[in-house]
Amino acid sequence: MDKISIPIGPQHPLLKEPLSMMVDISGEKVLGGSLRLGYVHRGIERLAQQRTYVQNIHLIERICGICSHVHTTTYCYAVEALLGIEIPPRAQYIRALMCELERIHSHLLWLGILAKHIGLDTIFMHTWHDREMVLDIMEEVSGGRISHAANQIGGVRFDLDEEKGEMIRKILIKLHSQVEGLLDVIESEPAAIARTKGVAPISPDLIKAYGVVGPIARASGVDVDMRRDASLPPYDQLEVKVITHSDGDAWARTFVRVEETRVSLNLCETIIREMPRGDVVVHAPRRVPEGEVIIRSEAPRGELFYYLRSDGSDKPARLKVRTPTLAALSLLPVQLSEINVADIPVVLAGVDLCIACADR
Amino acid sequence: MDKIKKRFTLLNAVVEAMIKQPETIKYPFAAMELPEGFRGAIVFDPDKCSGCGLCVRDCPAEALHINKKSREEYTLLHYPARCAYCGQCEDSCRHGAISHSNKLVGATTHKDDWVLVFKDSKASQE
Amino acid sequence: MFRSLFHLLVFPGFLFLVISGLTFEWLDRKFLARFQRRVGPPWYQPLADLIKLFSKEDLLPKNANDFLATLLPLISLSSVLTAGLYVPIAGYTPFSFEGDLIVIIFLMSVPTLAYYLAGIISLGIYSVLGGGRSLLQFFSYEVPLLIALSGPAILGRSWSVSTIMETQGRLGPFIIFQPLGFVLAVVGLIGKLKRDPFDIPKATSEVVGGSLTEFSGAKLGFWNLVMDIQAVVGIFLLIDLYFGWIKMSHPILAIAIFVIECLILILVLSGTSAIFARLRIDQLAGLGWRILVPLALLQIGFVILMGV
Amino acid sequence: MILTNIIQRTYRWAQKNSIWVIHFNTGGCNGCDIEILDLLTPRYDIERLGIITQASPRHADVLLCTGPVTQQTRDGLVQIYSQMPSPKYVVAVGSCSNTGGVFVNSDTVLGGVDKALPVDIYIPGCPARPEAIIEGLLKLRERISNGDAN
Repeated sequence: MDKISIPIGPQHPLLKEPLSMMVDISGEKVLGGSLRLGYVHRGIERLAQQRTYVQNIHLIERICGICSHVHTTTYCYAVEALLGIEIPPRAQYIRALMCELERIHSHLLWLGILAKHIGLDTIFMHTWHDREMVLDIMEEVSGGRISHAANQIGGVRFDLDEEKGEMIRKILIKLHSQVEGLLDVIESEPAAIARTKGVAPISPDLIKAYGVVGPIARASGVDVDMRRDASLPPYDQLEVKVITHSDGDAWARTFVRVEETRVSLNLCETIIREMPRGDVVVHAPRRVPEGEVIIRSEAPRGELFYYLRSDGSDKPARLKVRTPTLAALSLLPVQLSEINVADIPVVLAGVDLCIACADR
Repeated sequence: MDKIKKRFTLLNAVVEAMIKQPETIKYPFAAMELPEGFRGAIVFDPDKCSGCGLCVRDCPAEALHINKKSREEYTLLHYPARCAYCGQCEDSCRHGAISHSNKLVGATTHKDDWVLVFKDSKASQE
Repeated sequence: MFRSLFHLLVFPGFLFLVISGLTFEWLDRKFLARFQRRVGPPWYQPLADLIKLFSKEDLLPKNANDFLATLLPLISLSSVLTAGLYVPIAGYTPFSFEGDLIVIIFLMSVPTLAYYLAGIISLGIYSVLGGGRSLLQFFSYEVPLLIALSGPAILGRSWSVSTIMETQGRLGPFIIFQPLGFVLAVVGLIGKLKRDPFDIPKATSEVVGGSLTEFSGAKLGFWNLVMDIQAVVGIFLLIDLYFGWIKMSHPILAIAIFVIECLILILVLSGTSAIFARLRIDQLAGLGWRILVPLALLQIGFVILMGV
Repeated sequence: MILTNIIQRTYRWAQKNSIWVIHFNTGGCNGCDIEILDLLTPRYDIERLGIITQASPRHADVLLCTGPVTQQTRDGLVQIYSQMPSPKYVVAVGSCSNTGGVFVNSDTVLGGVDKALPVDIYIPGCPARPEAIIEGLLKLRERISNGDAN
């Protein structure tokens, strides 16, 4: 059969964000593919140099709408490290709570997208409905469903009272049973297993060669988790269970993400239970002394890396963000060979693309 | 036994959903419920404003604009179509003059009509 | 003359089939919505969709053959409407003759072939892919479907649907004798209608809109109508062949039973699409030839033994 | 005369009650996109208002844009718009696609969707809440039933 190239993107039902792929196929077999990035390049790193540290919080929140909070958290930790201030433990715990809620929301969202791509719309609807509970919590405590604006330099914007803590705990318990059900489905639903098991396996060597992080790496048996490894506060005081799987295929990625949701739910409960009392914010000056700093944290998609250099003014001299998706994207053409055309959605979903993160 | 039960989780969920009421909100046909802290439309208290312009300085989206003739004569403009609804102006204001209400900002057909003039201090004095 | 015209245009012809097709689409979407905890569309939704499509601009790619692109949905529509004329509805069949089952099966296959051609002539890359897939899928489901449908014909000793129904009046509904055949026929019908889990030719995430990606306006409206009418004709046929005609003292009671049987079958179809993931084309071919065909042959063997 | 009037009114009714939407992210942050996807899910379920998403631009009536228009996506946006059959409408969802939002002054961002296409409805918010999007689409329905289009 002749080789044909099918374009995927910039507008394609598979992609929620613009990305252009040319996939060479022959019949129903994929021979290879190439990527074109840059559609979502908004010049955020350069914009950040023109704006003050305070304005940058809100700019950086809009790097990505799904993992918005972890971006600002990492940025704030970076600025606070340069300023030499330590935020109160309660603020650290609230930041971590939001991070974990965001991870749950991101993973559930991802699972829904995967299910939608393989034609299981019911799972998409049910997980996204469960996800609404998480969004409800985040909106109730911070005032925004997607962009929470929870952080400020020197702490967080809001405090949790007993009543809200109780409400969160109630919702989390409800969510727990739903996630158990999802786990049952991905473990035993034959159609879902048939579509994901053995699809595009990645070996640990390849993961290390491409520098892929996050759930994809963990699904291939590479044990990295910045919550444990970078030990940003308050994760140094919390026990984080790192989920790994040895198969490295699409099913293993699904399994790892759903298990991580469960771990995050438990972590949320621990955080609420052990949350120390006290202030949630300390005063931070607007001008940041000269210096440079690197902060790493664990976003829902993997390691998030921030480099910040200050020249002593109220604007950063350089802000560099390395997001987990970029590494995963570089692995995509490798995965897009020797698979079936019908597996393209599974592979793409398995990577958990966040092009807004990758392009910035 | 447990395995068989797991196998039918999805079917169970589907049948349950069929029997139960749908989870859809009634929104366009009924009033919506927004939480207390939701960051919606900007509200402004002209009496408290001192015209210092801190909110304008910190706004990340250039949604606030101040036309200042003198200390007492100024106009504060707000462009809802630019606003990021981030709450920074509320944080930056030292007098509590500007804040978010939990009202939704409605859609419009002409975004240029949208500039909300908040305060014209000269006009208010006259 | 007037009677024939009434049969052609109103019942069981054009108007009845269009209305029942739209009703089927609404019921299907509503059931699916309820399975997914949603409210679902209002009753007039399919009608509004259809009228809206007729009011839209009709676009096609520059080099596409406009004449064929117009002709293909019309051919498909006329063939499914004709098939609808021969399928007894609640036992009422004005045009019955010996061998109409074969005619129905043949006419029901026309839309699939037209769908394939529509994909090829509209020159979009996804359309070509979708068209090719629909043909591949055709080869996978059609054989088990044909074998399964010949079960009632062998048991009824006739290729006429109304005769088969009469035999069922004597022997009892054929679903009792060939439940496996009924399941296979439903699976084949799902394949024919390109519904989830066999919606491979029009899988949104893989080939965008399948063959119909480049169609818009009235042509798309006709195609949607074809799919709906194909679905109701298929459902009526399965009900006729497997549940038969239960003789009732009152005709209204009989019609009510027919409607309830249809509703249950629609519920089964919607439920199937709600709980199954889409198969890959190789998995479908494997399922069709390795599992469905042997099972269908088994059922036929059983039926022949019973007939002897 | 009366007949054309009736036909026109029927068409308007149908167009109003059946809005097929295609969604294109012109370079946004995902926030509005997931809120648009949220509209399909049980809590908001816009199918009850006759709105469904379509994959192919040829099937769509409304182009839902999210995010600021970047230099890279502008051509794609115009191309998708040109593939849609008329009458067609454009809805800009979120502050970014209204005016550029927080990305104002960026070198690679052109600004709002109105820099490339005529926009019918602007929906503010960052991200726009699902309720706000529903309200905007209802406003669009009014526009359709009045027969205004760009």
